Amino acid sequence: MTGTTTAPERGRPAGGGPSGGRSGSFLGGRRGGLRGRPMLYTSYGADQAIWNTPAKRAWTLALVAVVLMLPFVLSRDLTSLLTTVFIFAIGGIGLNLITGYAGQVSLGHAFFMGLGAYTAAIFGGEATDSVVGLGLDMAIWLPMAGIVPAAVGLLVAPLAARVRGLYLAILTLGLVFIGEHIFKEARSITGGAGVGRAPAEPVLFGLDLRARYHVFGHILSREAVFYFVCFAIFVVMAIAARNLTRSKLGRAFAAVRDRDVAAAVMGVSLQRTKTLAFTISSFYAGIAGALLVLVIGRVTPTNWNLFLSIDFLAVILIGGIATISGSILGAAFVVLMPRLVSELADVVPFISTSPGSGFLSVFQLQTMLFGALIVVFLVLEPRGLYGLWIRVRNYWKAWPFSH
Amino acid sequence: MSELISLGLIRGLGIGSTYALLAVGFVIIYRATGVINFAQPALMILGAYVTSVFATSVGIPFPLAVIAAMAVLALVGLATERVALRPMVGKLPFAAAMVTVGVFIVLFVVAHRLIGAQVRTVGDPWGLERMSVFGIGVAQVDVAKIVISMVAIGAVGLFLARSRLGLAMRATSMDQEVALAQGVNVGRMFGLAWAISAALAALAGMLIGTAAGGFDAVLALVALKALPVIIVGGLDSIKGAVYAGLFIGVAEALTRTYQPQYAPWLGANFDVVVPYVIMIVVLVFRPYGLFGTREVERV
Amino acid sequence: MTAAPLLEVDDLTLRFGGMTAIDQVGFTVDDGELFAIIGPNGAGKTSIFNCLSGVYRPQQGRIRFRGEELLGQRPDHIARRGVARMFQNIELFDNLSVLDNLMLGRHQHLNYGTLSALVYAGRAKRAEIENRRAVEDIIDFLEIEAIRRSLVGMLPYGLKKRVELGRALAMAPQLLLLDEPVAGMNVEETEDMARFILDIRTELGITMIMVEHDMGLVMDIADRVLVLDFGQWISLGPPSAVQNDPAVIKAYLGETA
Amino acid sequence: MLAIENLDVVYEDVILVLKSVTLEVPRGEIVALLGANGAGKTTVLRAITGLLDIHRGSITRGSVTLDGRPIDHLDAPGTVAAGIGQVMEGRRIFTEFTVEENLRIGAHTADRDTIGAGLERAYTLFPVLAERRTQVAGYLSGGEQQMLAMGRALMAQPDYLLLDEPSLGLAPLLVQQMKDLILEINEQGTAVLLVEQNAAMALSVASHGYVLETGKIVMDKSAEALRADDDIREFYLGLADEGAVSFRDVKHYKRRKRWLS
Amino acid sequence: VDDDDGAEDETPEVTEEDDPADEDEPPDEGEADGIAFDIGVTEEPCPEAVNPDNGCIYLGVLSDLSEGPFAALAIPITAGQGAFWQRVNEDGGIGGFDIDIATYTRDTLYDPQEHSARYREIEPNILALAQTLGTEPTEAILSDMDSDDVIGAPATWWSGWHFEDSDQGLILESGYSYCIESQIGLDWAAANVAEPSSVLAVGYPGDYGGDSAAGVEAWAEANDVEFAGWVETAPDAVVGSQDAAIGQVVGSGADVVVLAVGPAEAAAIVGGSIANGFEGQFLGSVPTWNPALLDSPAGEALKAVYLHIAPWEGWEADTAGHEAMRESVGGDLPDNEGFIFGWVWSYPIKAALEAAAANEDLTRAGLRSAVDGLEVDYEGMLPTATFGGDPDETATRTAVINRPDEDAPLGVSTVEADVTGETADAYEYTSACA
Ligand SMILES: Nc1ncnc2c1ncn2[C@@H]1O[C@H](COP(=O)(O)OP(=O)(O)OP(=O)(O)O)[C@@H](O)[C@H]1O
Ligand SMILES: Nc1ncnc2c1ncn2[C@@H]1O[C@H](COP(=O)(O)OP(=O)(O)OP(=O)(O)O)[C@@H](O)[C@H]1O
Ligand SMILES: [Mg+2]
Ligand SMILES: [Mg+2]
Repeated sequence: MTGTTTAPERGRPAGGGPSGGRSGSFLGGRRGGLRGRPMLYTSYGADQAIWNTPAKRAWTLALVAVVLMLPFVLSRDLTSLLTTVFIFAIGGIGLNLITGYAGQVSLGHAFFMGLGAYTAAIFGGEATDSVVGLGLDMAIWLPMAGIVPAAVGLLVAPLAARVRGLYLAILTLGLVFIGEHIFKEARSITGGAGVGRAPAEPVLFGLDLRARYHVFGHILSREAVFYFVCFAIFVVMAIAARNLTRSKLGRAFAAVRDRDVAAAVMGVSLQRTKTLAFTISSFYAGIAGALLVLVIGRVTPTNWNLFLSIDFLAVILIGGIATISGSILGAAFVVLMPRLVSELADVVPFISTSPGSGFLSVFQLQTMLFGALIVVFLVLEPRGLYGLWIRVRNYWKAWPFSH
Repeated sequence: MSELISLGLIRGLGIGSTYALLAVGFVIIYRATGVINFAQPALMILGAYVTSVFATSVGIPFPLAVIAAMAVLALVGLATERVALRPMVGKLPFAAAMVTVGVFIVLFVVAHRLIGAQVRTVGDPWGLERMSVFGIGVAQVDVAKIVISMVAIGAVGLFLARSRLGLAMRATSMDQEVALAQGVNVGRMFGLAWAISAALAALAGMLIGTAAGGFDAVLALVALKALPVIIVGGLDSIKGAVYAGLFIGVAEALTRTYQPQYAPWLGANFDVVVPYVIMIVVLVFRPYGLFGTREVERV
Repeated sequence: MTAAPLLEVDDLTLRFGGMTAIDQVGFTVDDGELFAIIGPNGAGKTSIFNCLSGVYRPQQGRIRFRGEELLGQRPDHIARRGVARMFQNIELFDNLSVLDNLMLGRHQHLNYGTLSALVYAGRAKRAEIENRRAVEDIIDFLEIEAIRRSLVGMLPYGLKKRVELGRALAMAPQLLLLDEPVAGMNVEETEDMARFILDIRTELGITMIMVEHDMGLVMDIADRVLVLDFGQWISLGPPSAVQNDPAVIKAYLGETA
Repeated sequence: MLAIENLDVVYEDVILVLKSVTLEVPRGEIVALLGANGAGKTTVLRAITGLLDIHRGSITRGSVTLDGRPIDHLDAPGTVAAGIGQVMEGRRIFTEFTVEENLRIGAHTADRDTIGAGLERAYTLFPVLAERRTQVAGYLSGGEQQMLAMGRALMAQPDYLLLDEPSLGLAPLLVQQMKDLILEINEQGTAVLLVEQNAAMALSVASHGYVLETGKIVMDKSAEALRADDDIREFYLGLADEGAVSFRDVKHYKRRKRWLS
Repeated sequence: VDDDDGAEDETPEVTEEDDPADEDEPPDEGEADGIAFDIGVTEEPCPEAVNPDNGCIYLGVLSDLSEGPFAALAIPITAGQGAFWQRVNEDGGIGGFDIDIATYTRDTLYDPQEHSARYREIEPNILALAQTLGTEPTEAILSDMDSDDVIGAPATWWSGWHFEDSDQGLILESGYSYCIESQIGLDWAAANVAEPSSVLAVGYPGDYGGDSAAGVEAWAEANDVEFAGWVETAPDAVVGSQDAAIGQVVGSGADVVVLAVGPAEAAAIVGGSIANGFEGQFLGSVPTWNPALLDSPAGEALKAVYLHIAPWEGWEADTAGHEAMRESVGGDLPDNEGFIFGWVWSYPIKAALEAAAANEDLTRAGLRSAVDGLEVDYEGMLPTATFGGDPDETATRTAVINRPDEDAPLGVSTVEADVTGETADAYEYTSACA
């Protein structure tokens, strides 16, 4: 049996590449990625790794280094914005797992995020006259913020697994509306509509994340401290999701998405796979919700509405369906774009920064651009930013032979 | 008893028939193009606005204003389809649905900009007037809603079932390529579906905009009620949209009349979620709604 | 014939609304046999496959596989019992590579849980690599090395059929259902497919049921042939016998067979 | 005459599927187009009927003419109006329509009188359809669906009928009937371009045949000449010199034949 | 897990800092004319300076300026504030500085998330907030404001702003609270319309409707009148129509209904209830009015049975403050009363800036400490107010009763000004009402 395989050329997958590739074994080398032949693998393990080329590894390391540097150079405000990017990326990955990978369009993400935020607030928030709170450590409330929504996802899944396509989309939309009603009514937990409550206390292993710390002679603002924590959580969750998608479950997700009857005949349990997708996605949503309200500063029942769900659909559609890196790009886009627009507003004509004058307000411009970009992206590049990135990459790889 | 009829049944049928109107718009686009049109709420509120402009600012007679507004919105629908949806033909329905979300966002901003922060009135002749039906006092506007919606839906239904264009539209919805091969101009059918649906939305917008305090742009979100309606009725069934719209309207009205008194523990404004609760219950028993066709699962 | 047959179908009846697609059909298939089902369009051949693999729920009847009742079981359970199939209209996962399609066939042989999938180390990693080996064997067997990483959607029809066969083989089945494996193929491609089917039988020893309209192929390679018409059993026997059965000629073959 | 000259077709801007294809369908004749899977037969039909663009394909060179008039710029409705009808691969009837609605939609471009005449013609050609005119088409058997598809294509009274693998998946008996029908339709004055895998059937009705291999026409002969050709006999008709080969005796090695044109 | 998150590895090496001062962002500290300042104050003139020789104090505005539920009010509120500070600048500014609120005006849509994001965006550049609209959004940024030493004027009449517990002494409110408002309104109605036997509250949940309803309930209890309940409703965009509220109003049999909703909703409830045979009186909280309602189908009903409560007098009143306000727009009319709100709400910040300038300390800390004991002169628009004392003594408890009137400038004319009420005066103010 062959121990080595050579992947066909990285461009368009159609047609046959060089076959066999048995010669690879003569070259030895334990790990894949021999110099000069980055696509040659000498073991299945190396072939299946996430960072399977030296270029990918170098890029990733450089990126991580830059991300770790940023809070030292950016303002607190921008640091917070980037923290929001990580949180949106976590939520986006969760939605991409169920909608992108498993093909179950969910408009209910906001509901699960809300559940996460309130679970966190119950376990980690402070009790007041009007709301309950246990004041526990983040090491407890953060996992709980994922587990409880996951459990609710598990409960909802049997019904959700029965309905398909756009029926499911609207069913999950129902969750958002019913959830909002429950959030408004469960006053001892949520504070009620128009009032809300303070989020969980970010105290991790006894360290107060809202304080400032000296690190290597630098002073970290509270925004920076929280930034690092969110980044760490994000990295762990992104890698876990990536692992999931290259495992048998990832393939099962895709199979259920593309042809569910055939998948079942292959031995994939539809019920189990959909349930799993729902549960895991809700876990990610819960974590994202719990972290997001820490950036906002308050949990309110009306926050978890259809528009939040739509933001996350935009994350995965603009970023790229069924890719983890796409979810991250999409999150960056959705979070940073409005800010960019407001920075640019001064130079765009007809846009007013003061109310009541000008053709459109900055916010209206942001919203409109957001809507228009969703349309433009889906029309021009159905694979989203990730697809764009692949195109750019292929262009440079083919250089100087590109036309 | 009269409360039951005037605040429960008639009000419910009134609002329910506007839901049905909106739902039929959703169904027409869904059947022709396989897409759920999330831009419908924005089209609806633009319809209310245009009616208001014609009837109150321009000052033409109200019925003409309504027809003119429907025509304007039909053009908006046509244009939207041509610009944003046509390129999505043959792509994932979910992606196309997301495009309509993008369109919604854009049109909603436009509606906000046009309507402004102040409230407007559509200039309808009914106001808060009441009339007597079989000795029971009911609001004229409720009767108007029922009659106008049902006439409009009936006309559209007849068109789809009987006319050659109707047949071609249905064919388009089943298989675009084959429809093309029969000489059906598929693009034109898509445009037609959007135009009809937008005109119905405009009509619904006018009816919903008759609220005593006038309307503002955010009232558009009321159109989302049509989503549980089309699920209960079945995404591809016009008949279902009508029955479910009326049923949900009445259920909602009865809930708001009696729930605060008899089941206060369900919380304030429980009627808002009633359509969704009904939808979930229906889906438990019928995953394709009451009248929807089951997707054929043949291998 | 030895011991109990591999598959026993009894009194199978399937109705859609008022229409009876399968009407009290019964037959048995022995271990190692290449059994064929033929019949006019709409006779219910594919429907029998759909009942065997759990996609349709027949109203009555019994399907015993190695003595175990399959009727009423979910498709994924039946797959685990060792029944694999090819579909009449190719049902591959177009957005996945050939490799991933075949790995999906190994789904039930990959025994690790969600948590270890999230970590992708130890058990999960080992299982993936072991099963990858099994898949590479099949790639070798079907001579599709060159297209391993191609997206299935981009492949020509003939190769897709072969990949679909590979995916079914990856399941390491005991019973393989082939629904019109050579439909739409020219003579040359048909010959290739025939060769693979024969090799599967001799080298892998897998029992097969084949539905096919290509009489040349059926008569050449099948051991026994069941003929259906309008859901009803009309004939069963070795190819030579069936070929000359007047009922079969009238319903199916026409004067020139 | 329907003529294709030096036609190149490309999918997704990169995949060249037809290379300089030239073929002719004279008025009133039956012409067969043979070829292996993926050779590009369906693509030829799409190029004629203006259905390429929805498959993201385009003509990059050459021309399609109908009686000397170029038609390659027409969209699908345009070609139907120009007198070309087609039966697509895999029947593709409207399963939720009744039989009669299916037929009516075929006459979408025609006027009222034509519809009446068309219905009458379809029901005389296919009596079985007349029996089921109000039934939902999805419940017809495979053969009946194939007939319905042909009837639908005839509704607009085309001068040319394009058939894409009408025998695919049909039982032997039905293949026989299909053959007779094609001849009958042709006798009524409609020219037929018959795309087939089933070379035996195609060559028994056609007067002329083309063989398409990986996008190139490699043979262009009368049907009679094709039937006599050794390569055709071996690779398309499955007949060796001593008659049919048994599949049991096929040797296990690659024997792909490269045609020289 | 094989991750590479260096962030967690660093945590053990950190040491908590004891001094919470803003060492990480050395502000452009400076001194001008002997006045110390740090963040949000520059020696350079404002972008569109009235007095080019002055420095500039930047104030932020976080408001609902386009698509949020209160945009109709918020836009004129912000315009009113603009006019107010323009006047201050034209009078020479404060302590050698002009005041700019335009540069850091942000639209936050009445959304807490947007509010805190925008706050963080402008925080490094502002001295204080000239406006932070909405209770919930303001609460979302309160703890940040606390650690940043940023004070602000609210655009909400929540009772909690009176209390140190709820606002850390950072929020400088003006006028009564909704809770007092409804009590004064009921006191007045009992005296001038008819003694009610049953009162009902209808409102949005939370700081607005909740606060108002708490006042209604307290009033009913104090006067031994039946409290028919609190009907919780929500904007039309959420509940579709006010039919639910109408049904409950009609069914309640109350004599007086206090509304704390939006203008369109108020009109729908009043019109709908009357059409369905309700015969009681409606009192509307400040935000329930919009002049456009007179043209709505409910216009007639409103004129018949609706009275509007306001914390200060309408457009035409005869005080020095009103005079200056009218002058600022040169005879034009604003869209609605929001303009007056914005104008009045600006006085406390002006007073605080003046006090800080007088102390020669325009740093944030200096400004914050100037709040305690601050006296605010409203040029007659409101009684003089004092911050930092016992709310039970210092809270404003006067109101103005208006009625709809087509001929009046903003659709309402004053029925009675400087209204006080027995129950309202006696109300024991120890914590936020709701
Ligand atoms: N899901 C279904 N719903 C309704 N009718 C069905 C369904 N599946 C199959 N049928 C009907 O059952 C009958 C048998 O169909 P089946 O697909 O088994 O035929 P077949 O023998 O495989 O024919 P072919 O040779 O054309 O593939 C047909 O009349 C078909 O229309
Ligand atoms: N939409 C498309 N995009 C890309 N490639 C395509 C597309 N349609 C067809 N092809 C490719 O073009 C080639 C010719 O396809 P075509 O369908 O014309 O072949 P065919 O001769 O009709 O085959 P078959 O016998 O399978 O019907 C094939 O290799 C096919 O993969
Ligand atoms: Mg079949
Ligand atoms: Mg073809």
